This record gives sequence, structure tokens and C-alpha cells, in this order.
Amino acid sequence: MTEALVGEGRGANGAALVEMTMQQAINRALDTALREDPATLVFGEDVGRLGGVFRVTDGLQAAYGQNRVFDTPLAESGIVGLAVGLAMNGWRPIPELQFDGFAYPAVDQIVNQMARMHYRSRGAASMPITVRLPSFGGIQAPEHHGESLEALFAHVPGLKVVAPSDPNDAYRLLLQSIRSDDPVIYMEPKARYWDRRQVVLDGARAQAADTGGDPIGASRIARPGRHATLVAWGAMVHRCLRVAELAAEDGVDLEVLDLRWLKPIDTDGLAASVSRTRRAVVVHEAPLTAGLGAEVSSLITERVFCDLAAPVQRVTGFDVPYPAGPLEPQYLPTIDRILLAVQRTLEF
Amino acid sequence: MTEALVGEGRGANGAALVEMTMQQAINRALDTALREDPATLVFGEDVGRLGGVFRVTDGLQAAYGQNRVFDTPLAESGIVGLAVGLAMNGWRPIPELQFDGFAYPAVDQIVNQMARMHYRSRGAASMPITVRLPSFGGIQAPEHHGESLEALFAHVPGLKVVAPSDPNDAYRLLLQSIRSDDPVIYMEPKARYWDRRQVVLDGARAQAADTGGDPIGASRIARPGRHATLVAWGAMVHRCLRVAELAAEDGVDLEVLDLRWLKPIDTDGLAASVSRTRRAVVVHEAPLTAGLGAEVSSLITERVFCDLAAPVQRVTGFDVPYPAGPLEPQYLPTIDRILLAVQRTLEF
Amino acid sequence: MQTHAPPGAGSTPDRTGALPAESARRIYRDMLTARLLDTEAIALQRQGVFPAYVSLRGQEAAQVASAAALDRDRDFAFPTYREMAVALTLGVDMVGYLASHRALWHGGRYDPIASRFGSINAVVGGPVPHAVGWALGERLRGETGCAIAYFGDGASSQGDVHEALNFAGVFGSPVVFFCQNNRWALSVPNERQIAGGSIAARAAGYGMPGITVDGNDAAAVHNATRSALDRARSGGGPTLIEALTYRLAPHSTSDDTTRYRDRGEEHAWQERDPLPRLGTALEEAGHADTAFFEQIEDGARAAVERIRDGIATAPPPAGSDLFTYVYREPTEELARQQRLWREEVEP
Amino acid sequence: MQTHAPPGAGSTPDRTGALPAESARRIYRDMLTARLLDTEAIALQRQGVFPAYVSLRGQEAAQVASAAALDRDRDFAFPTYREMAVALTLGVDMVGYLASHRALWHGGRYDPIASRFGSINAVVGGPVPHAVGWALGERLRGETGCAIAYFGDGASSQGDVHEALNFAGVFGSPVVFFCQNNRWALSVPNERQIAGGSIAARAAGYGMPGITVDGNDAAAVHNATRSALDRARSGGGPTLIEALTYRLAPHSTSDDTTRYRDRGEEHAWQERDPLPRLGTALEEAGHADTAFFEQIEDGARAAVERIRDGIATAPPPAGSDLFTYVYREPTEELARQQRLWREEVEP
Ligand SMILES: Cc1ncc(C[n+]2csc(CCOP(=O)(O)OP(=O)(O)O)c2C)c(N)n1
Ligand SMILES: Cc1ncc(C[n+]2csc(CCOP(=O)(O)OP(=O)(O)O)c2C)c(N)n1
Ligand SMILES: [Mg+2]
Ligand SMILES: [Mg+2]
Repeated sequence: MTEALVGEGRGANGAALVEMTMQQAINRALDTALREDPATLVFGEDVGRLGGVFRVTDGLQAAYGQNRVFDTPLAESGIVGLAVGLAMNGWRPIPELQFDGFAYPAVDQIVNQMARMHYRSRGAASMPITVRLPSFGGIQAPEHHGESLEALFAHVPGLKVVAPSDPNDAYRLLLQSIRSDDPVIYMEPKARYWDRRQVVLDGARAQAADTGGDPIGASRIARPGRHATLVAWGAMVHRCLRVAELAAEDGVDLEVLDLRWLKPIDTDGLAASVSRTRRAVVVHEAPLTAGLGAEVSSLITERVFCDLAAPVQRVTGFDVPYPAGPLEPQYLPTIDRILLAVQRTLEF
Repeated sequence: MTEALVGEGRGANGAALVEMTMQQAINRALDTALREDPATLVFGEDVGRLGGVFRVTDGLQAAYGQNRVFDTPLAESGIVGLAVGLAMNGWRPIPELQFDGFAYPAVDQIVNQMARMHYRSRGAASMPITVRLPSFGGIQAPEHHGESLEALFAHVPGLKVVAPSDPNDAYRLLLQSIRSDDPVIYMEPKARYWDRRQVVLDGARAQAADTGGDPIGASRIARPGRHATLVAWGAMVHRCLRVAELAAEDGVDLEVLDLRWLKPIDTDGLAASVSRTRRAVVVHEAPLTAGLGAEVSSLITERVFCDLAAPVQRVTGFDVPYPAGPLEPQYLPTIDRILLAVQRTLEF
Repeated sequence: MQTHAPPGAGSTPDRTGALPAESARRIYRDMLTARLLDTEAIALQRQGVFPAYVSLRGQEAAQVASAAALDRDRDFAFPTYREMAVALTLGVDMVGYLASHRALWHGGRYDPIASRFGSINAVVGGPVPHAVGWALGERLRGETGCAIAYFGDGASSQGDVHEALNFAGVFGSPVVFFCQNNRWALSVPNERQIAGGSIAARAAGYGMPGITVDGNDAAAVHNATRSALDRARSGGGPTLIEALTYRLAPHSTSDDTTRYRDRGEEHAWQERDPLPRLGTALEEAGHADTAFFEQIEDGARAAVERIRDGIATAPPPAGSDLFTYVYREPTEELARQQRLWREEVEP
Repeated sequence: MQTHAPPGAGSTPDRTGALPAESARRIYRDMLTARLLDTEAIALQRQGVFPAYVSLRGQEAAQVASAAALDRDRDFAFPTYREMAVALTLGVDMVGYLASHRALWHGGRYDPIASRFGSINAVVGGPVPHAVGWALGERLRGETGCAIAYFGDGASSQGDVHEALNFAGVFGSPVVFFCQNNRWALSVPNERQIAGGSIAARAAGYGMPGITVDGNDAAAVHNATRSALDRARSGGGPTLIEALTYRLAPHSTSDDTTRYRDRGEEHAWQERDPLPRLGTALEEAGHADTAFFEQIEDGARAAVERIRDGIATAPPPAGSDLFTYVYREPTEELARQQRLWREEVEP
């Protein structure tokens, strides 16, 4: 494995603290999973010899062999279908779909098969599959190489959906997803792959129960604050933290809630935060209409209507396709737009 | 054509008034489109000789020949891909996907191709495609034969999405969709196919401009009321009308807003209704989480927050797969659940 | 269609003799039981017990004789929605199987893992890649099980089937692709479905054997399937079998064949009914006599009766089942919705 | 891989002689221009003008010689993301084409309908069914245009390509499926991509001719494409052509081939570079001399310079373009969002 060992130390319960990028953290989580559970398999397009287009699977084939880590032909529906069959035969597949926009060809296998097989079989066939999906924009990529499919997946019964925002969460949430006996869509924010931070490598077991960590579905207060809650996930968490810093200069104290799990959503966490701050702005990259921001907004409004000093604001991508290069920054929620929404909610 | 001519009469501007089922009304609209525009083509699985599994295309192949109305091989992605190519060559395709649950294999062609080709080509290639999709539950069908995909499609930039609730709207909205130069997902509520009502057959032209009718995106007040607004589409409109009747017996006067267009959504119409009634309940069949009800709820809340006497209530399917036979009525929003939500909003 | 030229003409009616007597008799028994159960199921639909049913009438040889080649301890079958006779042959609990047609549970109410017969799957083409994955899983574990994927002529048009064939070829998965070409995909005949006219001919393009068999000839089906399984089991990789047969009944009980096909065609295929054909062959080979047929028929009738009684008394699904099986590890949100259901809906 | 056995060995280097001199010279000119433009594009990426670029180096014969067989008044080409030389041959505005690599607009900034060359399409396999639809549209209108669908060896694994082949066969669409098998799909070689090893071999399964050509032999490619187009135009239906070639450059400027393939392999293919090969053949056939080559090279350099200048001065897209092309008939909701963008974002 290639992460730098600078900054290595020891955490609370003796776990190693290593500074690494998110891409390395995901690689490390895959390595852990492959090591600890011989039923895990990593496969997809170019994940073997190449180590993935983002090098997330770098070195894994060399370490675990072609039977555990392998390239597939170029067919996303086939990849997920393969995972379903492997799961029915007792394996714990971790397929990668190379880019968000290429998850669409696999939607039928994801929705009609993977997400429903446990239900259809009345619990006889479990689907412990983690679909890794490099997601979201921010890198001015070619068409289909930067998209946000969380609303689609969050609507599908039987799926769980998660999007980490930093290396430490990327590590833990991936292990949590892999160890879950339910199918999980694990959305990796490409724009944060090179973000470098400390990661608690708690060895063979990073699961909630073992580490006293959060259960599946738990959100995280990325920054506590009093005047309004910014709700975000993936790369937008960092943008919101930046907004909070800027707002702080004007004496506005923003809370940033990293939703993390997009299905199930931490309604209690949302309600607790917003009942304190009385104001909320939800931020996401995906287009506005029928985006997950609508769900977050509705959940908050349903739960803490009487505490709300203003309607929940949504700052999102516009209802247009993710655009090319120089237009992408104008499509994605800008710091200004988020600040303006904060102002609107404060002045409501 | 097979609709009964009983009840035939003349409408305001001399248009024929004919009583027919929704399935006949759709058939009639297709007939009108095929007759008036030689660029229209009807195709899909079993739409030709058989006339479709719901007989919606009955008689069309006989009337317009195998070049205009034809069966395709059994492949939904291929069907939509074919439509895209035909549209690029100047045709106006009206493909049918046989059942909602079988739209999933076509999602890539719908989202990555059909919905984006106009944008990708900077307006050079228009996509005047109307995808007919028998939709929603209520007929206790086999798996995949009753589903609600509107949230998925409403989230996709470049698409328009519509769901009629009665024969007259089915007729007009289909013609409007076909004549639109943008791609439209036309969701037919199967459970209402045999609903029989008067339809205004305004001859060759039933378009908004010609008939003084509503433009694309307009909702409809299916029943005016004062105490709360029920928002619904497809088969749920009728359920809401029934709820309104029952509520009226208790002196509660409910407005029922038939949203009709699920993209674009008639925000003005929603706001106008709810700013009067101050209370809203949105009802849909699809699962709760990230369903279109969240969007409707958010739009209302954003627009008329100060007028709202209670948070918008959502009464929806549960976050589970559409179940088999006897469980379906327990999955779908029941009259009781809607009434209880009305009560909650009134007593809030 | 060349593929559906009358198979009777040139074929030797007693190729059944190629089957060991015991196999042939067992296959006949299961085919007869399937036929009677199929007939019963249609009756149950007419009586309103089943909201709908999809008959396999005419395809008994294709289904039973192929399934009979499977090793029930090692292999695994991936069905569509029409493989009732495969289920029967593999010993699946038929009350549980028919629970799907009774609309008690999508996918049926049997344990697909224990039965080694996947849940009933209504997505045309959808389960075929699962067979490839399952089979690859066997190979990776160093075991010897094979998967068989059943699908129809219409399904052959689906991209998923192509992707599955290609994956199987690339990975050398021990899988048998078993296509029942019953000439019709609902109302669409082979001519408008299958470019080139032969599904078996597709196999060569994936570097695997493509076998066309008379799907109404139980012995031919059985032998072809057994060879393909042997080949797969010994590391030879996948095989595609196209069994030419005919859907004697409508697509489903809701279908009306008069809209799209000739009675004449149906009658011609009626005469190639695989069931009497195997019966005659058994008799001619001296493997069966009147006593045998009587005994078999009694047994089949008794079995069908037991299943019918089971169906009659099959309990409806509990309302709470709506929520029970969505996740292996339930979520708090779904538990909340279940509480709501209990308060507002539970009858 | 049998498919990629050195084509040089047995093949006659001067099959080019089979081309009329004028065609051969034009093809050479376009190949050379494409090569120079490709080289320039890589330089532009290094200079930071293009965020990324996908080189077609080594595939010039496959692209130019096939495109040169099209009738620019009637036919229509459906490209992937690597068909720059096809665009060039068809006379597409290359500044508009390269606007995609400059990240000014997904799909490029040329008119695909007027150019008879679809928008650049990054979904592997996705545009192939469009070609079938477009071609069917010609037939339905009683016209004589043909479509050509370009796709790669990796794309052949996609279900969409299979569905397209089958549809084309069933409808008899006048379409040519043109696969550039450049041996690699990013890092995955044919051996792990193509069950059976031959994409052309798939054609028989759809009842259409499957032609394997040496993709680095311009004449062979041109003739095969012309025959396929003639066949399609005269009602003979679709053809699948597999042009065996090689991606000499990395998958894209972001790729690192040392992780997955041998330099030796690259060198071997370098020696089968289609460009000098055609040049030599032209010379040997007496169709070209030094003066010709100098003139062609000057012309090509001048063309590339014009394109480079065009790229340098290509205006960035207007921010409002975000909204302009989403619909043909704009919605009020999107107009509202555009107003918001104007107030809160517009620079
Ligand atoms: C993906 C998908 N599309 C459409 C359908 C609707 N449908 C059900 S069966 C059928 C025909 C299937 O034909 P075939 O594959 O030949 O199987 P058969 O019914 O003849 O056994 C169709 C179109 C479906 N179930 N799944
Ligand atoms: C549907 C889809 N899946 C994955 C990708 C990512 N991707 C881009 S190119 C490529 C390899 C394509 O190989 P091939 O079809 O042989 O074309 P080539 O690049 O060799 O021209 C991959 C995996 C994509 N663009 N589209
Ligand atoms: Mg069939
Ligand atoms: Mg390639």
C-alpha cells in the first residue's frame, strides 16, 4: 500500500492514525476487507492490472490474486448481474462501476434484481453487495464522468446509500458497507480523492459495534453552530465548511451536518440540529427538481415545523445536465449561492 | 376504433363529445397523431398485431400499416435507442415500454441519450419522442407490472413527464406530448384504463393554443375546496376525490389538485391553491423516501411558508417494493390514511 | 422459420430409447405431473383462485428433461416465470411455487437457496447474468456445481443475455444457457424477434458450443443438457442450448392468441405434443406398459391433488411481511413506517 | 489472440493498388492531416489548452478509409469519443469537434445533423442503436442513406450493441457496424473482453455478414466498407466489420500504459503504422511522388495550423448556454432558475 506514513500515530484504543488521501483510505478499506474475509471479491472495469482509473484498487490484484480482484468485460449491467449471482452463491462482492454516468446501464440489475432479491426470496438470498461508484462533479470531467445519482438510489426500497466526505469516513463507511448484509451504493466524491487527512486504521475491525462508532444511518456534525444548519454530503460538505468559515467572519455561526447516509437518512440527527438552529439550508450538486434536497427539506419540515424560523432553503445544481469544463463551477452550488441562501433564511 | 358512441354530443366549439374509457381515449389520440402527422411512428413490444397488452394500440397497425405501427424485438434499451435514431432522422416516435418495471433496462438510453441529445447537440438534434409507459399499481399485478417511476424521471434534466388521471386528459395530454418537440414520459395509470368518461375530441388539433386549453405544465383543480389541498396524480386523483366526498360528509371541504405534469411542476398552481387552503396533503403511490411528494412538499413550503397552518403531509407507498396481490391495498395510500393525514393537518 | 420446421418429419421418434429406462420413466412421470398440474392451474385461474397463470403446456419435455440432468446437490437453476415443470422436477415445494400465481408473494414462497432454484423472476433476461455469477462463484471456490439459466426466445433479444454469454465465455463459467424457443414471445413470432433465425447460432460468436435440439424430444433434450453439464463441470466452459418447442397455450391466461396466430399452427404443434410422444417411445422401447401408465397417472393425480389442497389452505401473507424482508439489517426509518402501517392500515 | 496476429506477415502490402489513385491519395491526405492534428492535440493537452485528449494514433486507416466510403449527402456516421479522423474525413468543423476536448461543450460544438456526424458520444455502446434507428428511418421514408456506427472492442461487450445488431437484422436496417478492434479497452485486452476472440464472428449469429479486415490497410478497410454500404443501400441489410488495428497511444492523456501492457507490443504495432504503409503503397503503385508528399504535408500542416488557431480563439461557452439547450420548448421553471443564476452566479 502506498499511503504516506508521515503523521502516523496511535489513536484512543491503540488504532493506528495515518495521514492519507481518500483514495488511499478506500484502497486501505478494500485491502482490509479482502484480508479479513475470503468471501470478498473486487471486480469491475480496469480495477485489476490498472488499479482503477483513480488507482483506488491499486495493488490489490497483486496482493490477492486474479481470483479475488479481477477485470470484467465492459458491461455495467453484466457486472451487477454477476455480483447478484455471486452473492446468491455466498460471496460478498464489491463491484466498481467506473463512473456515475455509467451506472445507468446497470439500473435494471440494481433496482429490479439486487435491491429486491432479499425481499423476493423472503430473506433466503441475502445481497451483501457494495457497489462502489465514483460520484459527483467538481473535476470538470467529460460528459457522464461527473453526475449525482443519489436521489435515484435513495428512492429504491432495499438499497442503502452512503457518501463519505473525508478519508476517515471513507475508510470506516466502506468497511461498514462491505460488512453489511444488505446492498449498499457507496458513492465516492471524486473531487475529494486527493484530500489528505488523518485516518484511524482500527485494524481488522472498524465496524460500529467494535469501535463504538456510529451505526449505519448516522449523520455527523462536521461543525457545530447556532444560527443555521447546512446539510450536505460528499464534496459539498467541504464547501459548506468553507461557507461556515466565511460566515463566521460576519458573526454568523453555522452548523454543518454531514448527512453521510443518504438512505436511510438520519431524521433524528437532522431534527435535533435544526430544532436548535431553527434554520436549515440543504446543499447538493444534483439538479434541484426531485433531488434529495427535497427529501431532506421535507423531513426537517415535517419534524420541526414549529421550530422553523424560515422555510428550508435548497441550494443545488440547476435542472440542466452537468455541463462541460468552464461551466461546471457555474452549475454547482457556489459559495456565494450558499451564503445568499443563509442570508435569506436568517432574514426571513 | 372501438369506443362506444353512446353519449356522443357536441362540445363548446363544435368538438365531438364521446364517452369512452381511458384506454380508448389514448388509442384515439394515437390515431389522431398518426393521421395528422406522417412522421409519427408507434412501436414497441406487442403493439402491432396484438394491439398491446392493454389493447391501447388496437387497430392502429391495421389502419396505418406495418411501417407506421410495428412490433420490435423484446429489448427496452433497443426500443428507446431506436427512437433516438429515428428522431435524429426527422421522425416523431411514440415508443411504448410495456410496463413501468421494464423501463429500468431503458434508463440509460432515456437519461444519457434521449434526454440529453438536444442539449449535447446544442439544439441541432431535437428529440420529439413520447415514451408511453403504463404505470402505477392498483391492479394487483405481477412483480414489475405496477411501479411508480415518476421521481426518477422528474429528476432528469431534459425530460418532461406527465400522468393523466381521466380519459379526457389522457387524450389531450397525449396529443400535447406527441406534438411537443421535447421528449416526454407519458405515464398511463393502468388502474384507470377502464374508467369511462366523456372526452372532447376536438378533431385534428387538441393542442393548447388551438383549444384555449392548458399549456404544458399546467395542473388542474379537480375539485375546489377551502380547508386543505390534496395534491395527487394518476390513479390517486380519484382516490383523493373519494376522500374529499367522505370528508365533505363531515363538513370538511377539500380541494383536489391534479398535478398532471410531474415535470415541469406547476408551482404557481400549487402555491395558489395552498395559499388559499393553508394546508396540503400530497398523495402518491411510490415509496416515501425521495418520492416526488418530497418535491411537491418542498415547493409548497418554499412558496407559501407563511401561509401554512401545518407542515405539508405526505401519504405515500411505504419504502418497500410494490407487493403482491392482497398486500398491495395495504401498500398503496388508503382512504383512511389520507383522511388521517387531513385530520392531522387540520388539527395541527 | 427454418428453426421451427416440423421436427417430427425427419426425427426418429424413439430416440427416447437412448435414455436409461429409469430416467425415461422418471422424466415421463414428472412431465405428466407437470401437465396435470398445469391444467389444474388453468382451472384454478378460471375459478378465480389464481388471478393469472402462465401455462407451459407443450414445453414439458424441454423443462423436465433438462432439469432432470441437473445434480440437485450441486447445481442451481435460474428460472423465468414459466419454469413450473423445472421446479417440479427439482423437488421445489409446489405450493410455495404456485404462491406466486396465487399472488401471495412475488417470486413464490419457497426457499430458492435450499431448493437450488432461484426465485421466480419476471424480468425477461434479467436472471441470466445471475447464473453466470453463481457459476463463477463455484469455480472460484474450486467446487463443481453448474448453473443453468432458463430463458425464452424473446429474452434472447435482451442485452443482459448477451452480456451474460460474453461474461461466461470470458470467465469460463460452468453454466448452461438453456433457451426454450417456443416460437412466440407473447404475440411476436421468431421472424420478428431473432435476426438470423437461430439463437443457438449466436453461441459460436462467443466461442461456445451452440446446440439446437428438438425441444419436444425428451431424450434429445436430456442428453444435450447432460453433455453440456458434463462439459461445464469438467472445466470446458459454457454451452448454449436452444430447445425448439412450442407454447401450446396462450402467453398467459389474460392473453388471446386469436389476435396473432393461426389455429392451424397450434393444431400442428398439438400433434407434436411431447407427452404422448415420450409415452409412445417408452412403450415401444418396452420401458412401460399399461400398468405403469396407470400407476404413474394415479401418482400424478394424487400429487396434484395434494398441491391443490395446499394452495386452497395456503395462508395469505402477513401484512407485516411488507416490511420484514426489505433488509437483512432493518432500518429505524422502516420500523417507523411499519408502526404507521400498524396504526393506520393493519386490518 | 488470434485476431491480433501480425497482419503484416501474410498480407500484401500493396493491396492499396486496388483503390483508384484519387481515392487513395485523398485517404492518404486525410490520414496525414488526422495524424498531425492528433499530434497537435496531444501537444495542446501538454500545454494545458485541453484538459484531456483521446488519441486515435494508429487507427487512421480504419477511420479515414471507412469514412471515405460514405456518401456525405446521404449517409450518417455515429461516432464514439475517438473518431476524430472520421470527423475530419467527413468535413466536420474541426474547431467545433475539438471544442469537446477543450471542455467547451460535451459532444462538441458543431452541428451533428448538418455534418451528418453525430455528437461525440461518451457512453460506450450507447450510440450504436441510434444508427439502427436512423437507418430504419431512411428505409421507412424510401430513401437510400446508410448509417455507420463506430464502436470499439470494449463496446462489443455492451448489451446495447447486441440489441442494435439484432434490431438491424430483424428490420433489415441499412447500417454498417464498424468495430475498431484496437486490441485494448482502456487496460483490458481482447483476451479478457471478447469471448471467442472475434467480434466479426458475432455477425453470423444475427444472420449478417461479418467481415474481418486488417484495420491498418486503408484499401482493405475502404473496400470492405464500400461493399457493406452498397449492400445496405441496395436493401441487403446490415453488415458487421471488425477492423483489426491498434491504439498506439495511451487510452487518453490521463492513462499510463506501462501499468498494463508491454512496450514490445507497442513497438511491434508501431512498425505496422498505417500511415507510412499507405504512403509506401501509393509510391509503389506510382500514385504519388515526393512532390505529392510535400504538397500534401504542406496542406495538412496549414490545415492543422488553422484549426489550432481556431481553437486558440474559440470563445468559451456563454454561461446562459447552461439553460438554452435543455429543451426545445423551454419551461417556466427553468427560466426561473436561469434568473436565479443571473442574479447569483453569472460572472
Ligand atoms: C424486461 C421485460 N420486458 C418486457 C416484459 C413483458 N413480457 C413478459 S413475457 C414477454 C414475452 C417473453 O417471451 P419469451 O422470452 O419468448 O418467453 P415465453 O413467454 O415465450 O416463455 C414479455 C414481452 C418483461 N416481463 N420483462
Ligand atoms: C458505458 C460506459 N462504461 C464505461 C466507460 C468508461 N470507458 C471509457 S472508454 C473505455 C474503454 C473503451 O474501450 P473500447 O470500446 O475498446 O474503445 P477504445 O477506447 O479502445 O477506442 C471505458 C471503460 C464509458 N465511457 N461508458
Ligand atoms: Mg417464447
Ligand atoms: Mg478498444
